[in-house]
Amino acid sequence: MSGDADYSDAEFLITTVARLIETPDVRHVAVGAASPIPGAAALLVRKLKGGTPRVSLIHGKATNPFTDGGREIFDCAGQGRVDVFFLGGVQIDGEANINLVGTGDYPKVDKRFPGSFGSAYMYFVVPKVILFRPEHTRRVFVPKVDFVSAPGLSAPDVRRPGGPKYLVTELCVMSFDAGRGRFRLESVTPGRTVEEVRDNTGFEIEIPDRVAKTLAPEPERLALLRSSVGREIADVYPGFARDMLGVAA
Amino acid sequence: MSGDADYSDAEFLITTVARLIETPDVRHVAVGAASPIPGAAALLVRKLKGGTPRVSLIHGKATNPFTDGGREIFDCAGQGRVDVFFLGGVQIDGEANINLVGTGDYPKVDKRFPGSFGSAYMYFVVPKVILFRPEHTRRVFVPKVDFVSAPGLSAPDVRRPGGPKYLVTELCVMSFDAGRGRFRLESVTPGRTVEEVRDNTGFEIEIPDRVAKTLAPEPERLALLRSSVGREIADVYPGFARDMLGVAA
Amino acid sequence: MTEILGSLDDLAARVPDGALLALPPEYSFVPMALIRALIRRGAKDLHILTVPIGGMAADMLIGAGCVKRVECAAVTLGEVGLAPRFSAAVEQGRVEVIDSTCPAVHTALQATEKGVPFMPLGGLIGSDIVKQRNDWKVVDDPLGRGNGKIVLIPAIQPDVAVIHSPLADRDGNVWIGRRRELATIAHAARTLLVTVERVQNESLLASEATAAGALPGLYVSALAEAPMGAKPLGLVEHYEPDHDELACYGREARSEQGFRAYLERTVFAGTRAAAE
Amino acid sequence: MTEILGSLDDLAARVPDGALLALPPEYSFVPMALIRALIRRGAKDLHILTVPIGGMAADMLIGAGCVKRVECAAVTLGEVGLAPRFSAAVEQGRVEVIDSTCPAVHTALQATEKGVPFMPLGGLIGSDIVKQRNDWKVVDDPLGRGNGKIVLIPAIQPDVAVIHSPLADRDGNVWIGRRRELATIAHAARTLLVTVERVQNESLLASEATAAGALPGLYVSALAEAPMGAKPLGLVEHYEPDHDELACYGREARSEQGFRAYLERTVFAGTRAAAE
Repeated sequence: MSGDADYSDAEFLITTVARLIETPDVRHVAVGAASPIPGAAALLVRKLKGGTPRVSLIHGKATNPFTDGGREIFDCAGQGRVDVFFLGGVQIDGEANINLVGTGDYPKVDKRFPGSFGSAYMYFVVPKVILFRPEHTRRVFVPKVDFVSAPGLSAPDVRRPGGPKYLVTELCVMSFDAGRGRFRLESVTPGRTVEEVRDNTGFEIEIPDRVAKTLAPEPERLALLRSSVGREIADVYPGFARDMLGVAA
Repeated sequence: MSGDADYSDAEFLITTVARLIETPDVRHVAVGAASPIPGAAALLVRKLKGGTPRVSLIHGKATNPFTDGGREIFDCAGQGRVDVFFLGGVQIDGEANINLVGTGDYPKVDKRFPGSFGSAYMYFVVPKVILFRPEHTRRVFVPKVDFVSAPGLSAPDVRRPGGPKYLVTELCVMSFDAGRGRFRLESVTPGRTVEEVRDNTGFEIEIPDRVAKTLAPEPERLALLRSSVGREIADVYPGFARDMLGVAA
Repeated sequence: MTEILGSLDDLAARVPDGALLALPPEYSFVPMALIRALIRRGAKDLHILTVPIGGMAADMLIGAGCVKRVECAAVTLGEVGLAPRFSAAVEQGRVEVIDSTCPAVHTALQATEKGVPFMPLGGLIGSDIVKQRNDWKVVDDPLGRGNGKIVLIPAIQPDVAVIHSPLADRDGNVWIGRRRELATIAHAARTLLVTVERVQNESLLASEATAAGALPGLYVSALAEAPMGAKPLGLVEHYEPDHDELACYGREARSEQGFRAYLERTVFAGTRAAAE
Repeated sequence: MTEILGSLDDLAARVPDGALLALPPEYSFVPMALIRALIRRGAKDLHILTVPIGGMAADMLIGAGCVKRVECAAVTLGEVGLAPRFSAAVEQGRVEVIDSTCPAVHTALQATEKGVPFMPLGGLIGSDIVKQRNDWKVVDDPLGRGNGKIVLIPAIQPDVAVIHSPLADRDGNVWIGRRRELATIAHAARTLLVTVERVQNESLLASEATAAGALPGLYVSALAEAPMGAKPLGLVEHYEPDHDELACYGREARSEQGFRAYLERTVFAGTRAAAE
């Protein structure tokens, strides 16, 4: 997507995600395992805002604040102390259901993926869940997921303070409106088109008449990513920091 | 009770309780706060048996093994890992109900005592609960307790692996038979009589034709109490060890 | 972010009248200096939750007229004897008691910690405690597997919890050691106020050894330094309880008049002198 | 009392065929040397519970044919990619998977820790996980307070749990630091087997600083020394994961043949050589 731009795909995605994080109500962003781009975005926002929001990378060292064992991040979120979390999906459908388990007819799956992790809980309790899945294809964005690891919508008799708010892919940013139960296209990656988004999405989305371009990375933020924030990221994701940001651990 | 015997009342009670603890199935004895005599009895048994059972004095230092905070002793007992525990009572009745809350018409009590502590739980889950209440009067041993902190008996649809097994007072040792729902006199303190027990107990008890005398403290055990075991006790109950066993902390 | 405040009085000002206030047990990091500051500020209508057993802190707050209601498994001065102001206030009907039992208090806080409306707890059934608690509910095994009846304990969320610790760092991380009931209290409470013997620059999360006993600043609303802040109670490995002082309290607080004199000496005059 | 055994093989002999075996997650004190000993002894029909996520340990046990069933929130090699023997076994129907989600695994163990038959957990409803779990039960608010539907998770009691720690003492107390899921696993399991880098004479309970991160020997059935016992995974503050070795496993284990060669080299021949 970057072409001859002066930033990498990873840098573009990090600054895109960062913009979705940084609303004033956000006090605490938690990031699960193996999520370098969301993690970098959260650390970038923290740096820009002078230390707020808190950022908890559960497998980080200096950035892992938890001392009550593996359940603390879930308890913490259940207490309403986590404002932003990230989830992905082997498949995602138009109702924001996500599948992390496998494709095919469960339990006789054709292809088995790791499993649902904490998604079936975190998706319910974190107010702003950002779905992050760079690969934007009809293989991922399907009419109906083969297995619902975590549902995008809930009946009124199920307590659900949280849920999906955004979806970020290599092609675009979408928002999710739980009331209407569908995604809306918010902006398209520079150099890509609304048609590409439509063609590569296996479900109906709301497309406004005019769709903005997703902003390119701000130079100030790029500079931070390549220096101080990059070093924080390298503490947790040394390979990623080296390969994607050119920062050594 | 000791009169001109060569042991104190406390030493007599400690060795009496120790004999009730030391059955082969006992792997772990836990002792709550402010219970020097049961605590000393447990430490004595541990010394005699070369380290088994484990003894946990919840407010001890070297003898407090818990590292999961105040709930651990209850969790531990709920897991079936505590074989012996001690409870007392402002009042105790013939169905082994205990009252630790107050006398009079609850909640408008005449006299308020501290409260039920963990009795309403521990009484249910620890297989051998020994009731320990030196004062043997009709003020304590009443026909019906004014407030049931913890019941001696439970209906069949209540899971209850534990319950009262013995009652130790200055006058006697009784056993409790949950099947028949009553106490049985097992032995009487040397120098005291069955009539004294009956006269000072406000409920019916089963009294066999022949009632043994409670054994006097064994000399070997007295010696341990006054030396190595005494020093362990002094670690937790310095005042008690000094005044009752003549052992300095 | 955790605020680091300059004085105990600033901290005491964060406990609103009428708050549900959780107190740790006597042997566990009790913020006595902050309790005295609360009495000085004239806190009113507090609902106290002792976790699970109250001691001198609860007794003093009750005696000083700060407390409307107390939920407890027990209130006692331990070796010193009955908690005299608690007993007197209950007997005279000046404070409402909600009787509980130790594991039920822990369970109610664990439910809040876990974000669920209740948790089950074994035992209890047949105790008059259950009879008096119309918030607790006895149900038949909801799994339908023949496990019998069980009690459901509703979650309790304290408005404020207060603790005293030996050590915090500038990020607001607080040493709690093996007193993990303090972690559960902190997770469950809306606001946690902490006094400490001292604040160090090095992060408690910098090494695994200290992280193991640290409560993350995430749960700490504000803290202030208060050297000897648990006195006359003890602080493990820092100072022993002052047994003479505790016995003196137990004696003097037996009468309303004696208690007033004790407060005047140790809470009002005493602290004003110390602050000069 | 905790038995201190002389060898990993003695410890591995304590895991019976068919046992429900709890495994800690990849970043948390994983006893890889003991896992290799289990494979060498030819353990059979194990039911594995990953707490809550499985990694190389689970994948190797599955690939080696030791496992009949696995309950997990996920099995993954993390940065290295999918867990290849797990995926292959599931796709070929050679292992039964019971899908769960992280907090449900923690909750099921907490229920056993607390001696209750179930615990409630929020969220979940509408997930196909719930649909597949006929042991879980969705109920209307049993308190009858309009809290809506909630899922009850039945308690899970592992027959055996295994962990590797940097340090134990002669009383069987084991350092777990801030990895408190290990305390819950230990409290919940019938038998806990521990390997350690070393055993020291001084008790971990002798000071509050070390007690804060110690699991009491009360819960430890047997332990044995196994220096570098978490390798090729890491052990915090002791050694880093061997990323090359992990990548090598991820590559070789993609095929049955490659996995067999890996086992031969690192589990059978490798250890036989090391034992000489």
